Amino acid sequence: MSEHVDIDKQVRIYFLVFGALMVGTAATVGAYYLDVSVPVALTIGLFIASVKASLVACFFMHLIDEKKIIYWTLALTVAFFIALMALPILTSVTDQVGDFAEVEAHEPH
Amino acid sequence: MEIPYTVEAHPETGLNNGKIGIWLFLTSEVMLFGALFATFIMLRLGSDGNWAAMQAEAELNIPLATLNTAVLIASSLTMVMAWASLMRGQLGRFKLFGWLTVGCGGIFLVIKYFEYTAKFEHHHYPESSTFLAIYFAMTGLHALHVIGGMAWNAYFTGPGSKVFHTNRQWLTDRVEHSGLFWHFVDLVWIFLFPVFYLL
Amino acid sequence: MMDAMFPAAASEHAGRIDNMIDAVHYLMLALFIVWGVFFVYVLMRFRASRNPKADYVGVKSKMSTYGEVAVAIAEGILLLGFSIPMWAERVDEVPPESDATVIRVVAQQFAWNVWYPGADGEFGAQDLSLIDEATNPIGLDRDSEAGADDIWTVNQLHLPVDKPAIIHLSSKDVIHSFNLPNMRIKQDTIPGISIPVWFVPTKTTAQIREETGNPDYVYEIACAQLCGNSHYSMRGFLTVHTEEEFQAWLDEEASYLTGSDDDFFDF
Amino acid sequence: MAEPVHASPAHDEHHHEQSFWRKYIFSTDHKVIGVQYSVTGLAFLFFGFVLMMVMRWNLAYPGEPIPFIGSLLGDNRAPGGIMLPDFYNELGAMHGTIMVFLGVVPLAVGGFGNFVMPLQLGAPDMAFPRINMISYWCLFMGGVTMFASFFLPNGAAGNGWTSYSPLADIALNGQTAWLIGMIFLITSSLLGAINFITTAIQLRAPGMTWMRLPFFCWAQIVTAFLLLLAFPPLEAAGVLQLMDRVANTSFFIPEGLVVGGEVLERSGGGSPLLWQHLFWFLAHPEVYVLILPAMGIVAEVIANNSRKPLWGYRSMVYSLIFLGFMSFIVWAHHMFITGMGSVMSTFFQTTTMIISIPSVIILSALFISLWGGSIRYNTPMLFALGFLPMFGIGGLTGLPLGLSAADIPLHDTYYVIGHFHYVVAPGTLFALFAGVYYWFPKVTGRKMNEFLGKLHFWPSLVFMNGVFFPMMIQGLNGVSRRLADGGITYDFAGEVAGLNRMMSVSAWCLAVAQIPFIINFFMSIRNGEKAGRNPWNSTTVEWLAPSPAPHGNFDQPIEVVRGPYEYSVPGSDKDYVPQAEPAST
Repeated sequence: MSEHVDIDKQVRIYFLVFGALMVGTAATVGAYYLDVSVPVALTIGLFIASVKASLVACFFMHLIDEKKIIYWTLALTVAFFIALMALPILTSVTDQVGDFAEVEAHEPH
Repeated sequence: MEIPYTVEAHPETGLNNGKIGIWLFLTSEVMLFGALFATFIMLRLGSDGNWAAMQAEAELNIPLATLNTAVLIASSLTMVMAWASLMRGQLGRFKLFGWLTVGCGGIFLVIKYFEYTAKFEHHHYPESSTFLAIYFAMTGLHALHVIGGMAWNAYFTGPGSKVFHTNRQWLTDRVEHSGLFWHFVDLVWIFLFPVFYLL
Repeated sequence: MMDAMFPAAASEHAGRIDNMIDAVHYLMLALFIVWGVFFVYVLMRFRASRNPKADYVGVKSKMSTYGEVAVAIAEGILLLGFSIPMWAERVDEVPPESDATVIRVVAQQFAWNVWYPGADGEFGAQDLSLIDEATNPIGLDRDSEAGADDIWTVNQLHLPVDKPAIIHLSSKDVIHSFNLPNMRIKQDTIPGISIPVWFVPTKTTAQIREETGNPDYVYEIACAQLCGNSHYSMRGFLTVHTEEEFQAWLDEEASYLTGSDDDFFDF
Repeated sequence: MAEPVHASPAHDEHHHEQSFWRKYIFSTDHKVIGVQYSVTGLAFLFFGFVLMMVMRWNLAYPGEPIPFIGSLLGDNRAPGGIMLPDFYNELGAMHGTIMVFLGVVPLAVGGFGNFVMPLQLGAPDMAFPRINMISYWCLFMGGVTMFASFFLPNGAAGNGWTSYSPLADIALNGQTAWLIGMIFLITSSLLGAINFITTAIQLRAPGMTWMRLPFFCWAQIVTAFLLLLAFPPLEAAGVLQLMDRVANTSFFIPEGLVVGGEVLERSGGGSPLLWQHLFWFLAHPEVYVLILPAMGIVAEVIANNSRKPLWGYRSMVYSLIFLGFMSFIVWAHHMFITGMGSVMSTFFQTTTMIISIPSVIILSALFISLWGGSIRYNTPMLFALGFLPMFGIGGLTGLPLGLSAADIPLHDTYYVIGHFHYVVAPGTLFALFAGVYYWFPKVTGRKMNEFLGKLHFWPSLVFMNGVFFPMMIQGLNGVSRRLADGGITYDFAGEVAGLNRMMSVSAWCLAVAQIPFIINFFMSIRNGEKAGRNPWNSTTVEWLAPSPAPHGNFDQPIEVVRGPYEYSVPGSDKDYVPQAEPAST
């Protein structure tokens, strides 16, 4: 970061972000005890986690005010990350594969 | 011989070498944990609905993990405050926040240790189920990162901080870079916590 | 062009796959010849002793761009015209099981267990705890509903000619690959899942022996995926019969069931 | 020499004396590290080659005792000198692993990348010299682990370099050591990649804009990105497989496996295909990690020895970047016959056909660059020229394998082996030899012997083809790969089994053909013809440094003023204009 940044203002932001992260954590745990259905819980949980992660990345890691070359590198990583995330889908969704349900696995004893 | 741009920023990119290096390292970390998350999703999708049962059987301790999340978030705050103190030129406060960060990492690991031993006491091992396998793989790798980050921070807070008097900018930059790593480790935990304990 | 190199083709789709491989090789050859001729000419024409002063600009024509576009078009044709439809036929257009010979093959280190449903056309249940390498390698439960008349063999696959064969492939231990070179069929067997392959054999073993002039010619089953130390010898046999011969073979196999359970040494 | 040899640079004397250890063993100088990488890479290439020669004995003469060394191998490998199939599998797996991860990558990326790239950029060193040193020592540790695994009680890993689970999960051989070795090698590559990219971004000399970058540097940058982003998934997969082996987890093991008649006591729930996806997510880009630096070397040597600019430099650079990008989304074309549906296979064969276009563009541009040149046939040029048709064959034979329908009979046959060996052996290796001959004067200050170089090239060219071309024929006949007896168990393979002897003899002759190189290499270090700064009259920046270059590289400030390949510029008095020399008006 360059020298002219008003560090006192930054510190105030850090404490605000810290508060928001704590609230987010509480909210995630709270939502868990609400006992909602799995898809809703997944959506809420991952949404809050993404918001928290963005807060960390943007403010603690200064991504909100970063140089172009780092944005480019991260954009590239995101592209390949998406390809990587396609992987579990490819592993589990193979339309040719039949089910093997008839084969029961009976463990001995 | 001097390597250019170790401290001062490159006029074109506006960054020094270390900053680019640490971000490149973090991109590879993104792909590393990404592959593990992909594995997690695959195992969960392929579990034929047994996932919730495996998770319940593993008896993860949610209050402890919540506490651990709070500890890591607090350590992120102290980390960034350590850097801010250096920016302000306050060596004493930097050391205070630096050791607080390392200490938070230590608390996190101690809690993690209690969590792990509780699992082992109940004979929940990585081999017991795919849930426990990926749980131990990911949280274990994360814990290794915490240890690495602690060592890094401890060096700059302790012996490394002598440079403050000769090359303050260098120290500030290094602390910023180790902070980036530390925040990334925190960021990974922010996903690990709900994914394993709550969802 | 290259048919002489391929193993004798004996399934309905084999010819089309061979033609496609031929076509790709024509494209490759054309490209290689164009590059080769250009290359040899350039090496002679522009050697330093003959051309002491190099030309700063070099080639000005757009020929290479046209060439690259042509390659792209040729690849597009191979892709859209041949490969994609042929693959879809392999994996999507599996004929109904009622019109086909349905068989299971359970691969293991280092043999192919072939499992026929028997007279009732239904497979019996499989129970891993019943597995005995000598007497029951597939873990067939003879007491299950459809299991009494099931037939299994080791390394001996028998099929009737001109009728689609659907083979459900699975594996007991590691990944193997079910390779029928004459049928242009190859499919990995992945433990934990069952994958169907299908093809229509068009030549009986007797016919292929006559065609090749080799009285000992056999259709072989090879393993194409490294599966352990005896991978190299994981050899099975496919015999293609006429419909009547196939029935006769099935009846004969079934007759062993009434006598003894042990049909391990009957091949 | 067209250019006068500069007097020995004065500032050498200002350097304080370093101890032998700091100077040559734990050096942070990118040139020393580059040489360390190169020597390690060459040594492992030789070792991997020896493994292959032993394998080829069993392929040519299955079941016969191995001459000379057979009795030395021990009863658990070759009782009575006759190779056991398990030992064959070990040799096969370790040949692949060593050639790829310990031979070509250390030489092409670690060696040439480290030595040449900073010089070409006009940089004093790498951005992180100490990380550079750690990266080499990680590689070294990985190499030691791999090498030592041969002496484990159950031998080295023998599950193919692909290490497919569940076989690799349950195998009793040295797979665990393989995984630990791989984790070292991956760490080394990651650290190296970070260093390369940072150096290229930050340490280019003034005036060295992106479009003035030599093609070799571009190739190294794209390669570094591939390593950086593709290797971590394999590292993750390696950790998971390690857990499968030592902690009895089931990441890659489904429920209900029966091994040797016994039900495997595992929780199950994993997927063998997951390993393949994670593995090929790296291993396809890895192919480009092998080939891109080779293309970079060939581009440098061809521009220099045809005395004219590269044709279509810009489109080559864009093709290169596109190639690197696309290489991340083609991986599953290695997995067509794992039970892939038509949607997935359509996607992956389409991307595979798309990725072939930039390769064709780069190769065509290299061919066309020769047109109008004034071609000098020295040893580096011969190897670079040899690369072009050999890589052409390797690339073209990829086409039928990339089309899923044509892949059915060809998959996992010797056609595949022939294909990728054409890419890597007469392709990449020829380019690497070109690089060794080309940059040898920069490393040692002396040129290698031309006669021995040619004696190295021509037999190598002949025997390389003698080894690999018959593989195509065997592959079309359907002979599977990784068969310990070369396929004689099978009737259909028997027809072409005789080719095995020809290939094996070619392989052993190929070994003999390397003798001139080895002699030349060691002889020229001391006795070679002295080379000045710029023995090849080259334009790029590395030739402005003294040969050998001192710590810190340059004895004059470097300011780049023009593109990298300004050869035979009209109106110039000599046929090359260095990149970093003020324009003569």
